[in-house]
Amino acid sequence: MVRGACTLTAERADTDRVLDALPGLWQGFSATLIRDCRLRFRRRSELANPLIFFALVVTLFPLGLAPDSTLLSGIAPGLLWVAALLAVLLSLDGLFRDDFDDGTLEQLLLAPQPAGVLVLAKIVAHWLTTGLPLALASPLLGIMLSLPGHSMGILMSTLLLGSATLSLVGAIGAALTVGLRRGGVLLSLLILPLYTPVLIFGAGTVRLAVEGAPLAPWLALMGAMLALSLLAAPWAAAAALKLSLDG
Amino acid sequence: MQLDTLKLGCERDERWLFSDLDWQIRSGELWRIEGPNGSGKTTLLRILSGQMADYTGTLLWQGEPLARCREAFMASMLYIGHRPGIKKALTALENLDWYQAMSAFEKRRGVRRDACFQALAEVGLAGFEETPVENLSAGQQRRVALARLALGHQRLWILDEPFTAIDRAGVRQLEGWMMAHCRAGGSVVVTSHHDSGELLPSSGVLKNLRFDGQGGVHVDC
Amino acid sequence: MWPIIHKLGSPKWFYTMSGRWLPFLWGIGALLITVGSLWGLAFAPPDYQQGDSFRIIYVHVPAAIVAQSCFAMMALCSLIFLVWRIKLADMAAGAAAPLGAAMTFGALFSGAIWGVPTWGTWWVWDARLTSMLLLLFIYLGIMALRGAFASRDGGARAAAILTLVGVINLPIIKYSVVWWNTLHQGATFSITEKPAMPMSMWLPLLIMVLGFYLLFAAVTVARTRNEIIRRQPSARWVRALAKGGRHGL
Amino acid sequence: MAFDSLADFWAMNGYAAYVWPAFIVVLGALVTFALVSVIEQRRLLRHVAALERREARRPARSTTATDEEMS
Repeated sequence: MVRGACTLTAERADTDRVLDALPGLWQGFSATLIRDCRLRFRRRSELANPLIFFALVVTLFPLGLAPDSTLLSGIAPGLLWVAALLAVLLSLDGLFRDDFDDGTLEQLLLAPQPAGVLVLAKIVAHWLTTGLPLALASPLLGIMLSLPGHSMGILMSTLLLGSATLSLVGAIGAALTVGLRRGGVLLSLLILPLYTPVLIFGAGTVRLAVEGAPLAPWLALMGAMLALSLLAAPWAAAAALKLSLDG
Repeated sequence: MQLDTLKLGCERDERWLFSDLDWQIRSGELWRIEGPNGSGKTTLLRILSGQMADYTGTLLWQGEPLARCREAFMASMLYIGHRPGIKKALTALENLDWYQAMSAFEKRRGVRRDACFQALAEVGLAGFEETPVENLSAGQQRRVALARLALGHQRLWILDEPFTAIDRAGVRQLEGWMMAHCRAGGSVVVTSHHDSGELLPSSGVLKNLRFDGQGGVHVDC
Repeated sequence: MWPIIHKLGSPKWFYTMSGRWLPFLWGIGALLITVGSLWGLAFAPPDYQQGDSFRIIYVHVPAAIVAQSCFAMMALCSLIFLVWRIKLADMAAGAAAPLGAAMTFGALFSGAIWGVPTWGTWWVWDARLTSMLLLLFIYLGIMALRGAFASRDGGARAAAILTLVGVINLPIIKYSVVWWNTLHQGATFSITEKPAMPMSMWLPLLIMVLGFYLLFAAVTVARTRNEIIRRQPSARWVRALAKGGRHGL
Repeated sequence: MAFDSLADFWAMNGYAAYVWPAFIVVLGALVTFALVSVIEQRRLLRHVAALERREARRPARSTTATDEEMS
């Protein structure tokens, strides 16, 4: 519960309603999370877009290379990761744009709750509707690329951890470009270099899993990247949103 | 309730929109801000509502710098800008319910929801609660945004061009709410660049803040 | 603290002060680079393994060092700009970015050329080259973002936020690229990590690095001064400056 | 001197095609930036002087120019 920072003198307290408690942090977070999820489910066709894109890109590679299972299983970890990364990137532009256009974004930043917490709620909603489905669908595509069965679990867990980091870092880029008319291409220029560590560790860990090497330190590193972006990204994105609304 | 500006100034890309603005907003006051296009009315409202930090001078809420009591200020201020802040894919009720959750002190969802029904009825949207906003008319959509006024959590209303897209009867109704809000001890700051509204000038509570478009501001009490 | 920051942040003060220092920066920087180039190209002994192709080091390493220092300087300026809203810091960050990008490109280009005689190929996915390539993309992103905003203040703050995000990310990128590199291939032959260089080889390198730093500082200061004039052409002291015809250097 | 003659120096023992382009590109970028910034300053100050002359010709217009210093 957030308490009012204002100290009211007794004299003022007579004329003003004393704010003994402010609207709750959790109340604001959950309301925003539920609202965003509800909005995404109401546009169901858009909800499926990243998933279809993911499947399509993965399908293109055997067609472009060769239907050779040893070749495919060799490149499968990197391929699945690149396709997932691009699918997340594709969905990022819409993260704040609708809210920016209809004015709910400015109302979000005007709420008494700290802006970073509410932005985090929006990012979580984004991850629940893009990263999570991608991670859940990845074993299916892994089978199609003849990825060894014992590495499916690692594929899913790296995608779960990594796509959350992608959503968080990507939110900064989406927030910086939300006020620009042609922000989409710029967004990929800004974000892709920042995505490289996640890609390298994600795909690298899956490759090690295929070879049967010990993985705990690499998963821990991915967790550390998630923790760092969880701490920093919502606030950076909130600051970026404020300036996008000013500009 | 008091909001003070001390030597408030705003410079955008090396051009001063206004400077040295000393101004007090007190309980029961209704301020109308006038001035030509581009003179800085909207910018002033965005600074007053704490959205823009890019200004010189000080803003005091209840005598304290705004930066030190942001949460308390945001909880007692309601801002409606040019963009309505309404999600078209959601129903009127869902829209209002989100605002309720963000601003209400009430923890019980059912009670919050009842208040939403009541507020929607007050703006004449009874029976449209469960309709997605995109299926409503432009005027009705505007009323969904204005229903936030009827929820009644905030003392200070900051309204940027609230009269656009509502019919004559709606304008009168809105003016009525604004005056009732002031009489109950709240305050209103409102912009309008044309002389929309008839009730307000004759009510006696109205005060004007006029931009001359040259970087000067005049306060008429 | 405050008066000092504001004095330092005043464009007029900066313009007059830097006007005194700038000729020395230009002069000493140019001198060091001339001496360093001649020494490195003509007088330093050839490498026993690489022969005379190693002389590329005298532009490759200074360019790479300046490219990275430039990013650190931009991050510091961005922080100062975001915290204290000192516009001079933003002007300096904006002035440094294109030169930083150019130096990054220069380091990449000279590295690629160097690769031909040493590795027999223009490009290898070496950890250093790859992280420099990513640094170049980040530079380009920052410059593009600044240009994309209609309002100058908006673009300035967006670029500052992205610079700070980038500076947190750079060590992570660097570390991940090194890890990725060792995972893929055995320890590659590295360009710069050489068994202790003799004095006659690294002294000209030191002179070149210093010269690059001084010229980088001179160009950044000169570009910042230009930006000041561009932003406030109607300030009285700028008018007086233009009328006096004392263009300075 | 590590070379016997000037021709040897230009040839770089066969590495001329690598050493010289690297030097030209990197040093060329530095020199270009330096020259452009100096030329740009001349041009900007000329522009300001022209602005001043133009404004002096119509003195009646109230000037909004400020001598405010940004901080």
